[in-house]
Amino acid sequence: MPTPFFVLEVALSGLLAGLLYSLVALGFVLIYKASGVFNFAQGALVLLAALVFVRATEIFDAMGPATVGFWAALLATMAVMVLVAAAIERFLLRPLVNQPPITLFMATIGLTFLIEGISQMIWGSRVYTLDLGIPDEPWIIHGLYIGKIDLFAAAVAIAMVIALAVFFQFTRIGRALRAVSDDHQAALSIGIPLNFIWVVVWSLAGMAALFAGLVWGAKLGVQFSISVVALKALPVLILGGFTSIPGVIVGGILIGVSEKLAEVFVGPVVGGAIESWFAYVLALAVLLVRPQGLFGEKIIERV
Amino acid sequence: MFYRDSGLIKTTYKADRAIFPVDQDRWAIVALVGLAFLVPAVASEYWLSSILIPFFIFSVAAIGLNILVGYAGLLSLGTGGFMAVGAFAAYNFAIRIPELNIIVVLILAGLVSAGVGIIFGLPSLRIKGFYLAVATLASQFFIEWLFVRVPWFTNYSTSGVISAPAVQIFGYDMSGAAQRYLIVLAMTVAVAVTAKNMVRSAIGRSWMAIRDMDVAAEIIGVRPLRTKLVAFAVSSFYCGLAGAMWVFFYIGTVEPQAFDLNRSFQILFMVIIGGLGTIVGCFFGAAFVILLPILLDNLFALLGTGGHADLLSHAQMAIYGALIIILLIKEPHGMAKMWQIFRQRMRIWPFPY
Amino acid sequence: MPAVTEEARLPDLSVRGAASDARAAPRDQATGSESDDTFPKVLLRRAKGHASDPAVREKEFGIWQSYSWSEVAEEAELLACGLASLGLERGDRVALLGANRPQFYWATYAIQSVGAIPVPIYQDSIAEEAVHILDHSGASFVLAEDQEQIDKVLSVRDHLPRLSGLIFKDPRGLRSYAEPGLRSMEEVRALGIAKRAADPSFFARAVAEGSGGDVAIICYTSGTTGKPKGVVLTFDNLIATASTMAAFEGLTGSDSVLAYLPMAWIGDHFFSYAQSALVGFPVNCPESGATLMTDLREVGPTYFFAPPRIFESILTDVTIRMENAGWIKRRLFAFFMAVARSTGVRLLEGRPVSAGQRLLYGIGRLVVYAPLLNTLGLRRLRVAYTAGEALGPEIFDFYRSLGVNLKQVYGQTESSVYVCVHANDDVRSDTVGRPAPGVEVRFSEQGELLYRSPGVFKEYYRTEDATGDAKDEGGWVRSGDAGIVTDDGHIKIIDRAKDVGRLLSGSLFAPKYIENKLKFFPSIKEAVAFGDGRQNVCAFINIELEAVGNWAERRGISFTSYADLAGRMEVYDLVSGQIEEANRSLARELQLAGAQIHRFLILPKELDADDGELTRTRKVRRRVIAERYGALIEAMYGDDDSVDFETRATFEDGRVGIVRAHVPIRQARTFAPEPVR
Amino acid sequence: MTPASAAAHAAPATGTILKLDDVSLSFGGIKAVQGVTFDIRPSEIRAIIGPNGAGKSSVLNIINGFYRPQRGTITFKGRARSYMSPYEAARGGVARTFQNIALFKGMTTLDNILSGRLLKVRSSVFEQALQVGRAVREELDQRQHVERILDFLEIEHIRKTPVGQLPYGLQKRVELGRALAMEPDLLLLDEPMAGMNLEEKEDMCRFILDVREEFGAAIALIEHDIGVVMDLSDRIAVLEYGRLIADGAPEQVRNDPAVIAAYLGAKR
Repeated sequence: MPTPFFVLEVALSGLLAGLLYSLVALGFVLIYKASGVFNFAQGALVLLAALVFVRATEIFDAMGPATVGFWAALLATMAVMVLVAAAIERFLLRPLVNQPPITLFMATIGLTFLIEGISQMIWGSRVYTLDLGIPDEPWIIHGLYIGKIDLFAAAVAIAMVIALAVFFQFTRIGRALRAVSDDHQAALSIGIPLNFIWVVVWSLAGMAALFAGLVWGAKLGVQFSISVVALKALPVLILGGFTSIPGVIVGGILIGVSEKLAEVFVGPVVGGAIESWFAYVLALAVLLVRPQGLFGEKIIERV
Repeated sequence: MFYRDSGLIKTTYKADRAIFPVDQDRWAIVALVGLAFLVPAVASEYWLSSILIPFFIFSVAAIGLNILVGYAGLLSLGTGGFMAVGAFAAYNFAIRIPELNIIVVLILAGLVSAGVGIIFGLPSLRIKGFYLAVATLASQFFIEWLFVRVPWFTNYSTSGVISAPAVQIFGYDMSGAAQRYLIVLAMTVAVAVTAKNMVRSAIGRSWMAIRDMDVAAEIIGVRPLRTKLVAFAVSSFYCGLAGAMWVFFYIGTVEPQAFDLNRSFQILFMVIIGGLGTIVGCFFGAAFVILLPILLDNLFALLGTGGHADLLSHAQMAIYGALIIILLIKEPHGMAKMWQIFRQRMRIWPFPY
Repeated sequence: MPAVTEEARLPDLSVRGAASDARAAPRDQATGSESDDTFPKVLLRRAKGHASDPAVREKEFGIWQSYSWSEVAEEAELLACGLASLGLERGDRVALLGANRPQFYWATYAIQSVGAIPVPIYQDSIAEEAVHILDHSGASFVLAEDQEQIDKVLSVRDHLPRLSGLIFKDPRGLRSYAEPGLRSMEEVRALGIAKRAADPSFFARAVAEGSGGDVAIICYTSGTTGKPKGVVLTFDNLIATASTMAAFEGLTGSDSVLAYLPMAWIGDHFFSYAQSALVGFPVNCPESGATLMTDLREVGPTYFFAPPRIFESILTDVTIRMENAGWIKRRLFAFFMAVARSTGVRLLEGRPVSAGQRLLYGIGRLVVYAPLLNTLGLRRLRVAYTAGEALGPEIFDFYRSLGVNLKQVYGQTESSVYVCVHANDDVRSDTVGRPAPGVEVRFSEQGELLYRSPGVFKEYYRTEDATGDAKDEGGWVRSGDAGIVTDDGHIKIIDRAKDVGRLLSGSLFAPKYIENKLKFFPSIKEAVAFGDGRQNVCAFINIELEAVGNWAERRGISFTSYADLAGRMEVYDLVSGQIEEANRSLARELQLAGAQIHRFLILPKELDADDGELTRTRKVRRRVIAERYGALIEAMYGDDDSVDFETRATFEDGRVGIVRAHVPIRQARTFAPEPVR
Repeated sequence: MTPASAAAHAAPATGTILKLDDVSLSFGGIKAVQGVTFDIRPSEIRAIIGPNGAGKSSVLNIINGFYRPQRGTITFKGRARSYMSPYEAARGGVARTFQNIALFKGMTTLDNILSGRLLKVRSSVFEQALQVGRAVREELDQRQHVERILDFLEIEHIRKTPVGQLPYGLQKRVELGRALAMEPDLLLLDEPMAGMNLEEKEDMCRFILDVREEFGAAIALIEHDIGVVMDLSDRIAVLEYGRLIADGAPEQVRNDPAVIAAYLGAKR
């Protein structure tokens, strides 16, 4: 019989992992909310951001002190992500405006291939290490092992959500964004061009991707497989609801915790490695009860 | 330009609703299929085994998926899973009941896949759109996991990679490339015809009704759950069939990795590029997805950049992605639409479209 | 005006058709029997011999509903029995009011079977027109297509005491009508079933009673003046002409026609009923007027009649659509159309063509002509007719160069369609061909065309004096048209006979013929020729503002107004050249060479219907113009080379004002007669 | 022939095909329909009028099963129940059109109307896939039936046009066609003439009268054009705030003081 302490420890590690999923899912939600696009390329953006950051760090480290190099690289990567967002808006979203969601979805799959292909053409398939300067030694609190990097990730995720909440609530563009998610026509009447809004949203998603990339990269090394992590964000997404930012956090935590618990306590019974599907089946089970996810808006059909 | 259809009048509804109502189209397709059966006489082993056979198998899978996505409007990312079910079912039928005719095995495999499809289709009554798409991922991952982890399915093989038994029909060995090609072709024709028949019949209209406006579909008496489940069943049947053919006529081995998420996406690409809600588009899409890498390979070889296999495959990936985006922008309704426009142009030639 | 009998003594101008004896013409084998002297008899024989061949098709409910000869015979029998049980008797008239529908063709058989006479009425006639025909023909029954037609008849029923029954084809909207005598065709058919059960041999007896001398149909022709007259045609008239012409054109059972022209027009009755029955080819009824072009493409008729405006509008449509094509396609099209112009007509007429051109034309046929004709629905045409107004030579040649065997027909209701027709190897765009087989043609002193043939009508229904006016005891009919014979024996129709005059020299003066020649030039919009009872011919010209304006702009000639442009010497030079060209072509025509234009002027204002100078259909009102422009006419016949003039005009914006102008008068070059062909 | 005189011709049969008895429906706190009792007789044209938000559409939605009323009974063809599912309604012969056209945009006119006959299909998916047995015969029969409807509604020329490409007026007609294809005994028309020009309205009036004459269906329609309603209908029910305030022949309703006050008066 597992001890309650052990359960707690597993749950906590799940919680922290879950927040990382949230970070990736956040990018999905932002874009889905503002443009109705299911952006499958979010994982590819994570990979791209991490790779660019690694490269930028190398360049700036060669030029000056490490701390400056970190921030310079961060800024440079942000700039690249904004450029990428602008390019996506110009060459993908704009020509496909008014197309059905599935077409846009497919286009983002194409985008995934494009970004991953180009990234790997430039950087190859090797694993880069990414050092955030956070020691990889756990804190031990009352016998509980907590990875510092996990904690850092959690902090980043929560900070990001708060920042976004503030942004949406208190800035003009943020309010416009909310308007867009409700009604494109209404958004137009606010006077902010839709195209600009899309660039902003994709840039924000790029930022989310960057933070996710930093954390995942630091944990696992920057490599092709971190784009696959994005798939883990999908159950979080449907659990939380496609359009809810708080839902992303709650969904992430729920998925992370239950996944870890299931892995540890159920996995061995059925043959192990249930991590690959458990999150999905859980999300599916929730959907059957609440088709719009935990925090999604209820779709009311009018005739 | 090629059409001389004036004076060919339809005096019955049967003639009017024929799959190819224009006589010349009908002759052309009959000739094409006839030629396809003669291909083994001229084609090399490489062409048969590495291009044409997978082309037809992919076409079958694409038809299966298109029924679900294009006709019934149910976005699925779990095609690979259903193919895997078909593959493993066929394998198990074949080794456990060796006396079964291979055609029977294929059909049984399809039916098992259809059954699994129905189970995973059940949530579709409540779950819609992208929620459903993500939910189908559950089936994809679960099925993949199941075949890796439960040794019964692989007949307790230790390696996880197992060879399919040799194929015989009425005692004739069917393992040669030409034989395999012919049987795959015949199956493909059967799938295409039955699929086309369904989508132009009542069931096809029920699917499209649900797809276009489920509320209106209900008031004309379409039962949503039943209709969606039939779509899942038919779709999974075809996908399972494709998976079984994959094992017996293409690769010759059974491995779950062949039916991973990337496979699902690959098939989805075929459907989208070929054209949602068309049968002919599935063939275009399959040809595009299969031929493009080969084409790019040859192109790179021509440019003398051979050797950097890694770089090559990445460049291919990028070009592939870009082409998909370009195609979607140029013709969101896929290659089938382009084909239709081309035919229309030819019909009204020399007038502009 | 001299009596028709006197004219009969002018043998020098008389022309005879090639196969003069209609009875000698070969007939289709299925109907070869001499006893088939009425259409119901032909139908019955066909229903036995070719029972399952398609007789009539109709685009209805999305497909071409097809009826075989035996089905048609069955329907005709049931309708005949039904009508008889409603009291229809021999000699009664039955009006048909509707579009080309199989049921109306069946009804025609049915009516004729029982010895009654069908009277088709134009379906678009207003109630007042319809009431005249219904009243004059004394119809006892009306067969109408639908509610619209029934409403039309009901609105005037009070004026029609002899009308006892109204029968409709389409019950839509009529179920709640409670008019006495109103019933559906379906009910009549049901009555027919009952009648046949009671008297199974009724139909056969009734059909056998008919004979070739009986009246087959009464077609009312609008005529240019007065009330429509009912042309009475017998079975003999129609059967003789229809079978002769079928043999002349080599029609067979594998031909097909599109029945889209009004049933009340003799042509439709002739092509879609008489010849269809005699030869056995199917008749295709389009779905509606709106789908005509689609239906034409689907049917792809082999035997086709269309008035000039249809051929014109098809060509215009082709031109416009090709203008929107990409430049490669436009170049390709232009190139092959040029090939067609140089080679096509020669090939069609079997004249020698070099191997290279033959090859080019062959490629053209593959790439352009055949697909083009296919798209238009004209690919399978073997015989295409046009008649009525003159069709411009370039339009005529356009079709012929593509390989369409387009020919002119000249004829009238009174002649059972044919008087003259082009033979396949003997087509000229400016003539109506030679007299049709079995038709004799000659000309009166006034140049009026007279004809005699087995197809000549019996009489005008209940209008004996009109019959006497038109037809003499010898069977010669006055056509009302003036014509001439070319050297090679082709006939040209030049004008209405009453408009044709003589110059003082005795030379024939046909104003409309001259005017039409001028109007073929794009820069000339209208022309008015004068000359009756005068020394020579003079003409007013109206320029086409757009064409001449463009021409002037290209040459840097500035102008301020229409009147200004019309008065420019450069424009006079342009028009003068064209008048000379017209004169040159007139000089080649023996009888008209004397009527070349000597002097002309360009009117400073456009002739306008608003000013009463033209009719609403843009025909010149000679009398009005002669009055209003009398001074100008006199000036043309004077010696001055200009005249001052003012007149009232209605401007574009509706204002009425005075146009003052100094109008130059020009001498035109004339030519000595030089017969070419 | 005016619509009114035609309406007078075809006397509605007696008895009722549908009866709502004291039906109430609310969403959350909003009472959409309150204790409405009304009936529809076979072959009659029954109008439901009232200001916006009076609950007219809700009544139609209750009849064909979109909404489940909290109280009351629905008696359809003699069978009383508290709720009729859309499927039951369709089976029983209730067809309808929508205020905002609810066609299948990706399908042709022909397929849209054919889809109205899906309930008549007896052949199995298997037969359809192989095109054997009943499947072919059924398909051809249905086509024949639908072609008559196309002819009736004068939309043959758009037979094979995807409905998404059609103008509004024609889409309305196609939707009516789909409803007619169900061979309904009760036809619900939700604002069949909304957004139409005068000519289109006249056409639609003619179609509605002809539908009753040719198909014999009872018709319940919601319409804002009072002139049309008065001409067309045999009986008119007037709703206001979810309550039935008047019900009867056009003349009766026209002179009803409550109606004048609440509806007609308010309109002027």
